[in-house]
Amino acid sequence: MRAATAEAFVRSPGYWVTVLRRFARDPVAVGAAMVVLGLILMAVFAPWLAPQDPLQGMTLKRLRPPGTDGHPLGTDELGRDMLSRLIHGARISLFMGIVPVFTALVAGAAIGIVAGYAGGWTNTVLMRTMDVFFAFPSVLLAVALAGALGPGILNSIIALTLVFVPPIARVAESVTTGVRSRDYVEAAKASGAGALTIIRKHVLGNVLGPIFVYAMSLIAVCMILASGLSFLGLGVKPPMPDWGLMLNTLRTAIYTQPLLCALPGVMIFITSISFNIMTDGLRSAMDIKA
Amino acid sequence: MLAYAIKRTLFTLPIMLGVSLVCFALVHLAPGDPLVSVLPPDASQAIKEQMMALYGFDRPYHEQFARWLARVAQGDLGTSIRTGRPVSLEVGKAVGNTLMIATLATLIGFVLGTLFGFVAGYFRDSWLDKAASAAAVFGVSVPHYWLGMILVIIFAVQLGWLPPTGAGPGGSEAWVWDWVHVQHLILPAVTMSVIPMGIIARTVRALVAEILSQEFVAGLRAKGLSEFGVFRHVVKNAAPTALAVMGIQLGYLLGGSILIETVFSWPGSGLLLNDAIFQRDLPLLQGTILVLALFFVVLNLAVDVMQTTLDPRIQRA
Amino acid sequence: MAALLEVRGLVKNFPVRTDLFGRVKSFVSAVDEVDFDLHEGETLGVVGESGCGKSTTARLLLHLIEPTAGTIRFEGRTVGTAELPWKAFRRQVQMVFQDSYASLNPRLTVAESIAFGPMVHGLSRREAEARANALLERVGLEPNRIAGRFTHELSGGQRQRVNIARALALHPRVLVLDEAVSALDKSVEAQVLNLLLDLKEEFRLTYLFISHDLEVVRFMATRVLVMYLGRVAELGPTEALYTGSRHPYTTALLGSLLSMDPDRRTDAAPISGDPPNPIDPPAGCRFHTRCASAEPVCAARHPALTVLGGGHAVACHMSEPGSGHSRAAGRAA
Amino acid sequence: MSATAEGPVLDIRGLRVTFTGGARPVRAVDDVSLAIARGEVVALLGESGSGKSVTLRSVLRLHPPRKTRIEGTIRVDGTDVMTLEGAALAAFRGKGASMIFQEPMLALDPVYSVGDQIVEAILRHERMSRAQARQRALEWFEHVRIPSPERRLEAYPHEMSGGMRQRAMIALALACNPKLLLADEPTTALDATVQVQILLLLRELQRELGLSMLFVTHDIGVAVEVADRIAVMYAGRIVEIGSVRDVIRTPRHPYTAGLLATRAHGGRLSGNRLPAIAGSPPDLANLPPGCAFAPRCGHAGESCMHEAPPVVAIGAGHEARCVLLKTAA
Repeated sequence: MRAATAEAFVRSPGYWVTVLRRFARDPVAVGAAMVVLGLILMAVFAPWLAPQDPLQGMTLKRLRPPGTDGHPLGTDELGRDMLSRLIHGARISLFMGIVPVFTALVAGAAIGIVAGYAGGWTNTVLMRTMDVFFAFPSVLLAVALAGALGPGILNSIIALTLVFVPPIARVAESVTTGVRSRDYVEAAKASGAGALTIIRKHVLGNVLGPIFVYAMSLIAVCMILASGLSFLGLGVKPPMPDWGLMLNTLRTAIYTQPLLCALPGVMIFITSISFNIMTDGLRSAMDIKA
Repeated sequence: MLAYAIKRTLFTLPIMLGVSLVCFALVHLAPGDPLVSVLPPDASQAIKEQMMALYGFDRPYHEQFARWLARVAQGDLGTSIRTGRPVSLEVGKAVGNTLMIATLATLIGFVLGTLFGFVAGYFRDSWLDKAASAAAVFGVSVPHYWLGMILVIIFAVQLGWLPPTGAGPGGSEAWVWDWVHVQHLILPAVTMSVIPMGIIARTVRALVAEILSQEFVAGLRAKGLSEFGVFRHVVKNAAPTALAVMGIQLGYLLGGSILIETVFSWPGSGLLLNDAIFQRDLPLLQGTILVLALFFVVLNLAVDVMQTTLDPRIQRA
Repeated sequence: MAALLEVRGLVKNFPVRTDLFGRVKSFVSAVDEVDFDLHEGETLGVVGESGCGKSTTARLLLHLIEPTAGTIRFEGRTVGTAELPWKAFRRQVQMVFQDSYASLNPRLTVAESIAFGPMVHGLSRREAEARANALLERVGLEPNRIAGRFTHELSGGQRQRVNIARALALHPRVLVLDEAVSALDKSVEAQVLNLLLDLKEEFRLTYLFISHDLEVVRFMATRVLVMYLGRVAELGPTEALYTGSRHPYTTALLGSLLSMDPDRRTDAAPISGDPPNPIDPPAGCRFHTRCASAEPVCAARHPALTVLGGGHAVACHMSEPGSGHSRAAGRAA
Repeated sequence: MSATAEGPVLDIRGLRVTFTGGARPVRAVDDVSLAIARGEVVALLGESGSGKSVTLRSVLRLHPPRKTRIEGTIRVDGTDVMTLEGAALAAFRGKGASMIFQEPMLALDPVYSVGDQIVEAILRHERMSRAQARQRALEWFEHVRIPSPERRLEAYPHEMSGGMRQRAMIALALACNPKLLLADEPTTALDATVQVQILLLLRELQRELGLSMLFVTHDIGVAVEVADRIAVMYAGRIVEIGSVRDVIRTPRHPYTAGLLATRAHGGRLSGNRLPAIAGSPPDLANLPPGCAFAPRCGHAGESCMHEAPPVVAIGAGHEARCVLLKTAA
């Protein structure tokens, strides 16, 4: 007879539960994550949050300073309400910061993992192709592609995606190469498993985390780049409310309303620094030493 | 060592070829007629075809590429459609101007970045680390074109200490190293320096922390070195990587100067690129991008060879 | 007696330097012309110092790395051909690695790690997990307390037990143990060695036991293979080899064993220097640079493995009749 | 204040080391007292986590001060190491006592040549020119029998073989004529044929120079080769100490006896099993209240679980920490 006192089955918390618990103990990172969440909520509920129509201008009330009656953050060069435009701007600016990175994450991770696991010629061909795009400084590549394709949201997204595929692929390749030579992958091979099974069961679980965190760290860069493109007139086209574009159009007012023209930049800065701090927190939470 | 440098250089050639291909393809990526900006809208078909033949746009792509590559190899980047001057001339002058602010910015960024990085790495988890790390996060997070505007508002508009834009009296043609001109360098260079500052600080912090966790540091203490003596070893261990990051950052700044130069109207390669894009001057666009990208490739090569020379751990195979 | 596993002419060269055109300029000769048999039910110990190629041999055996040359036959069938594909072979031969931590996937629970192999070979999840639990119990771990845990929560000894259970999950006939107890503390090592002996009897296993520890090998092995710089130096039944070694390297290795007796401390090192770099190894007998009995013939050509009788064989010119070494017998019989 | 010539070179009393960096404080060393006479070699024997290396590193105060609490006294040739700070501590390290490490590859700076690292140590402690220091480094290289010493001085650590690196490490440690040498598993990472060479070299140098030596190892065979006395550690405490002969031939603590019995030694008939110690070493952050070895001990009684065992003197200089010996005495 089996001992009746057999202890209950113990199941340890999984990796990501542990990571989240560790992340939750870092107040700065949690604060940054709250800001990011707030910005996302602001973007989602912009039409309900914004006091006024972001596209409707009043020619008589142009370039009013913050604190003006009815316009707590003033009005822009066409007399549109700044607060409403900044709230609505979160939509397109966050979209432009996140979408290219995620598209690039899918493509780059696939390329990198295949190259890293396959090794040999597959690796050489894929990674040397990536190296060609790596040979361009990111801003130059984005500007060149956007410049060639012409302004517009879609073109910017294409350009930015192409900018971020090579770095993500390179990181994916290097972590996959590292995991591939681990003993547990060897052991899986020794048990007769095929490449796809090993990738699914042993490789992905160990490489997706680091690749994902790396991609997260690119969101801030992508935000700044996307806004930069709009700032140059290569991204979002007027009259769409985008923080980078607003920075561009308000530049003419730099002598008359300096505070006003600094506002969109403040939003970009807050967003990118929050993403960066959040990612740093996540990275150190994932750095679990046994 | 020399063998390694040669081998490394040879490995770079295919990359350079790829870069040239991308630059070439950019022109053909552009929608519309490449001559639309120079020809009057009512130009006759005959003139159009004549111009197409003049620029070689009527030939098949691979032939165009081969001819273009052959010319580029001889230093001929074509003629600017807008100014009619050789692209190489325009680019050369502009890159020189960008090099001035980019080098200055890299130096500022390197000095501050290594300082912050060492302080943060040495005093891990102390308030000094937190302050230095905060400065680094600021550097990598701030939209630098916006920071440029803020600095202009403060130092040019409000305080009136420094000029807001341009390269001084007479533009870049009349550049001399006197205060009247040099003061125009300050704001763009300082603005530009926050990015390398942030990146170098983060790299050095991680590097120093990693070095300090190694056993040989205990070995150095065990033989009686003072903390300063240990510090010298840490510096020598960190130097190859830190210098390499600095070199790469210079390349990024050169290639990414367009935003800063637009804010400050600095007559460098970025401003040239901006003009080329908006005036659809495709040969100029192509040439500028090619020169900047090739410069970056060569810089990477130089950094790699330098790192191998400095670091005895790397096998010089 | 027919061998269960026959290894013939196994060679592995790792390229270390290539020239401008990608041609190999120099390589590590990790394993060179290694032949041996593994008999059903025995424990073949493989000993040698770092760089001698013992771990590479293990990995070649399981085809974890591609051999430069050589064949492996299992029960007379050539492995890796239509006679016996790798996947079928791997059901029969499993491996336990030295680093118990690195050889378990940190993202999988203990039960998932053990159940992985059986599921690859067609068992359902439920069946595989039942087998995992049974094996955990068999290697001395309580399934309820261990099965749902992750590797970093276990001690080194527990992890190595899990690795053994994982290797047994396919019901293999041969277990390759690559320094499987080397990273463990002595008190835990003894437990694991006892466990391995029990399992061998219970499951009628055959072991290839690789270790740098001569005492442990003497305890575990029925026959011993001594390797030096990628080559077989000597092969023989354990006690014959430990008490009557014929290769000067084996003698030196045994002479390096510490006495454990305060009144009989070692007073002279049997050989001087370090093992040479396996990149561009010495020509001829690879041991001649450190051998006190080396003569010109030793540098000129490498000695053949000479059978001495009683299953004892040695690759040394001194034991090879007619080799030209002054201590060898004059003429081949 | 002055050190008498007869006093011990190393005198550790009541050493207690607690690491406070983690979630819970970890007591790595608990109430360790140990004295080493001039010219004597003591081996500190134990498994991983027993506190042997922590004890050794405490002598040079190498633990990060912000994350470590050290109590007790350590005297080296009369100098109270615990009171040394800053420049005085640095002057003591490498001169009063010096250390050799388990992995010379990791313990030497990878970007300096080995010669430069030795010269640096000499110049740190001796008033001499660079050329003189280099000459002395060369002499030490010859002394530890490194072939073609001039060329090897220029080598970087990764360019040397394991045995050569450990010889260079020994030359570095002895270059300033310390009175006490601390050896932290110096042969563990080496191959068997090389281990013997290094052990013989250390023994020879120790005799020739009249060095006192604290030698940490997990290998009883190594301890027997080099030591005059052996101190066995378990879970941060010395559980048995005595002359090599006493400890090896008449071990009194159940742990020492178990460790000796468990060694696979000599030919055994197949089918035999090793007399293993059950269980695994305890978690230092969560030690049982009584004897730390009690959960694994075949002789443990009720009192072992609750009371810390006393130190019992068995013979001349032979002591063990076990309740069983008390009742027997």
